[in-house]
Amino acid sequence: MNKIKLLFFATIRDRAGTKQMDLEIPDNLTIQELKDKLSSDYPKMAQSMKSVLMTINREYAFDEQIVPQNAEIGMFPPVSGG
Amino acid sequence: MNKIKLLFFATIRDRAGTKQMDLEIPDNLTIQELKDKLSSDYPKMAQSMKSVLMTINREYAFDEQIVPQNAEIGMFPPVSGG
Amino acid sequence: MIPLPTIFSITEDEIDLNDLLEKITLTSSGAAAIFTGMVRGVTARDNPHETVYLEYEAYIPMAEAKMKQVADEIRLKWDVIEGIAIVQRIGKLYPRTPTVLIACTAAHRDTGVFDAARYGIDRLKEIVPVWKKEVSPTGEEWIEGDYIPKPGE
Amino acid sequence: MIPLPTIFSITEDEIDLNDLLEKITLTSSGAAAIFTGMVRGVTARDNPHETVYLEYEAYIPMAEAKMKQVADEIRLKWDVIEGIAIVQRIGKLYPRTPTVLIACTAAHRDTGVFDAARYGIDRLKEIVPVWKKEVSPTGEEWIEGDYIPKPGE
Repeated sequence: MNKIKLLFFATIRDRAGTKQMDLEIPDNLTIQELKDKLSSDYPKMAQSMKSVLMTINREYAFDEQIVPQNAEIGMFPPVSGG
Repeated sequence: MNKIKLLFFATIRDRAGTKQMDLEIPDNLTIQELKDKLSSDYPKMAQSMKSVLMTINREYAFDEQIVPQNAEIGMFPPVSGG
Repeated sequence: MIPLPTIFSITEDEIDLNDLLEKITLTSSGAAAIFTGMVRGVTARDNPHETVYLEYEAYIPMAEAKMKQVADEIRLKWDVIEGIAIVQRIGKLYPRTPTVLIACTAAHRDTGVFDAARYGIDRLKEIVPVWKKEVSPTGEEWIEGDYIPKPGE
Repeated sequence: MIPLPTIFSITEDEIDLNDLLEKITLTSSGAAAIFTGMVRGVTARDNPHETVYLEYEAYIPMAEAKMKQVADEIRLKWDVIEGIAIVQRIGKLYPRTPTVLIACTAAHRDTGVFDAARYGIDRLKEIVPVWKKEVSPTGEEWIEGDYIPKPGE
């Protein structure tokens, strides 16, 4: 198993109802599989999964990427700073 | 006669040796005639007259323009602010 | 060789333009282009509305890393740039308050220093993980951008 | 209708960017482009040299009138500009000191606000009667521009 830390921001945080979550996931899960798992485990988050940006250790990630061990995963909508 | 005030800046002031000068000039003198008069009355200023910018009452003037009564005439090199 | 100053920070404090300009001015610097964004109290374009305040949040360590990346990208595109400052203020910010600053210095103004600052703010709004929630007289709403960064971008 | 703030001044005092930005920010302003020029202590381009200080002088009343004209020209070209500040510092100014500032505000950054600030500094260097004498380790010399304003310009 892989212990990861999830960080939620903005709309995603509102839907998740929490800023962060520690999670154990199977080894070699992809980002897409992680999103699918979160959608099914936390139905409130399902509608966020289409436009969510995912980061692995503070870099933007793609859906096919494998979640590394002990990763810090960020989840948020397109940025709107400035 | 026309009593005017001359104001000198930068290199022109250095050559004139003064910041300003009150002068009586004939009526209806043009800017070009004023420059000619200054060149002959103040030989040190003659070499400044080619590239000098002339202003009448704080507006850029042209050589054919008549010097109005009691004008404030500015004389200076191309500007270099900033 | 003096290292080129690069400042990037997420802060809750007021943005001090005088201080930031001083910090990115080398003895060879003759020109600075500075962009600041402010909270609009009234917006006329698109969906006209009023704003009571904006509440900013950031994924701070990633945001600072991405600001450094923006600075690196600027230096790659305009190698004449001397100092760079990129600052995003977060928290609850009211109309007329500066929220973000991008400043670049160079020896001369005709070297791309304006374009560099423009690029910096455009890029910040694409990849730096900061979000704002708008509180208006009628409710509150998260503002979402529309840029999808490429993986590794 | 709130009058649009336009600041123009020749001053011997330090240029306070924070204060000037605050003065030209309306509640509808969301973007500011600010240019500042600083005294270079070392210049690499063209004729490489060192500068101990610059001494600025101005034909003050005409310079302020021409700054107002620059602001008017900016507003004619970019009618979205909200506030404008144009400040030239004069006197003896040492390397790294800001000497001039042009700042423009607008609702959004994609409205020409960067171009407006760029135009402002270019135009100031053409028509605003200010001169600088450069004092270097080897002597002193008046810097002369190369623009000849048209009559009435």
